[in-house]
Amino acid sequence: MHKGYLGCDVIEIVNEPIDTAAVLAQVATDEAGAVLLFLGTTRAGTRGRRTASLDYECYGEMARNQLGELEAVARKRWPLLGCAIVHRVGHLKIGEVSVAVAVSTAHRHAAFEAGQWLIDTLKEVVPIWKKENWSDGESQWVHPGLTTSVRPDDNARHDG
Amino acid sequence: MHKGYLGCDVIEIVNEPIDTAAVLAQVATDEAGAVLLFLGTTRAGTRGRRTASLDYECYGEMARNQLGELEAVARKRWPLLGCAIVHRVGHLKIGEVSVAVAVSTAHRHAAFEAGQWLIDTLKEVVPIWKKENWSDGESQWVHPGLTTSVRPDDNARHDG
Amino acid sequence: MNVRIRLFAVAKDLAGRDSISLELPAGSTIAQLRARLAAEVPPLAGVLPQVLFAIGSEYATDDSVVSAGSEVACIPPVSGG
Amino acid sequence: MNVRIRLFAVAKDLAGRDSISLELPAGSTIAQLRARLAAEVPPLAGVLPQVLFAIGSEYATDDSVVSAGSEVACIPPVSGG
Repeated sequence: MHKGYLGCDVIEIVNEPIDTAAVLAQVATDEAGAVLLFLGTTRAGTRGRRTASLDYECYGEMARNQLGELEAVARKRWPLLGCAIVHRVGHLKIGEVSVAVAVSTAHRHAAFEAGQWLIDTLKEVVPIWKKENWSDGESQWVHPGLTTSVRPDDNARHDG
Repeated sequence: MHKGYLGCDVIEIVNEPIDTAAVLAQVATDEAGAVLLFLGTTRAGTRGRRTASLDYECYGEMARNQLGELEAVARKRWPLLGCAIVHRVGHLKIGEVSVAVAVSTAHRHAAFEAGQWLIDTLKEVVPIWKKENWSDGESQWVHPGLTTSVRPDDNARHDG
Repeated sequence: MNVRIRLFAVAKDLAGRDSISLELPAGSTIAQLRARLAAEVPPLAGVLPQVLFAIGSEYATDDSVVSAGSEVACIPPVSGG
Repeated sequence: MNVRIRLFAVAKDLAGRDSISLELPAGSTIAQLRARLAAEVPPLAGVLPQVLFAIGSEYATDDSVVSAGSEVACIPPVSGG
């Protein structure tokens, strides 16, 4: 698959399942020696409680702006060739991909650093929220650090 | 895709193109909140010189043993759910995947740490060698640190 | 001036709607908007001290001034990823 | 005893073959094997000080003792990944 350096940024917020092969293809270039793909996936259990499904909601315009700023900052800090971030919103079953972050670089250490920084920062600043639909029938928005909600214990920061 | 925790290790050395979707599927589990995939890819240029293709050779039995030991150590150091390492050998064109390392974990930091450690250590200890076929027609084994070969300058450590 | 504030996640659920319009004096800051919102929508009072606000899709601070026609959004702690 | 040594990558190219059999005294170490190999295959002499050896698919040290029937391999600096 001979392909020149495109250097395009891909930012998407989608309602359908994320096509991880397409995300990988978007960052592929002949100049890359390393490709890093991180997938956040919806897991069945969080601190002992069982999750049946999740719903993700976003503030679309701002989320896209923020993701664009993250990519711009990452490109200044690391020599990225390709960079793609796709976040899914809507109703997700367990085991599905909620977010995909992919970067390609000439050398691998920059790929690991940039990939980790992108997902860490995304989780801190991008206006997207998830609601856990517990298997006992209850549903609850996840707001890390928010202590005045109905069940403060469930809002300790947790990460995927 | 409901799927229980398998925790199986996948170690493969293959002659054919690596199926990255299959590698991702091998580490998928409902208990994972994070999946990390690293791909080493054959890049067109190394410090200014153009590469036309690469050939990878391995000491098969030992390479498989070493990869198995890496996985065992990684499982002791990090709470891995799934772990898969697939290395390709033989003739590779530019832009192809030479190695895939995938791990799945409940939380993402362990996935990044384990993934980086696995590829870093693989590159240091697993008996696999690549030969660069330069676009000018010359071919040369890559042996980082080997100073007495014909062209010592080309054997400075380089990573992908 | 009339300002529309978008509500998301727990704020939307607590308020029972996805946006609210407030009549604010010209030159109002986010701090003043936050106080007004708590008074107008009591169910939000408990979370408002811990949410951020955005103006025109960018994070704002308590000192940021709201202009007529700005899109303001209430941003509870995020949990994407 | 007869010991077969597998050669890879630059070592294979320099020696012009992918393995070599040496007759060594029982109890020989990797250090002794390395010296004999340099003497038997002069083109390898330049790289041998910088290669590792494996016995039975595990990395060995200069002190490791080679047994009859062991599979020994010459491992130049690796470059997989």
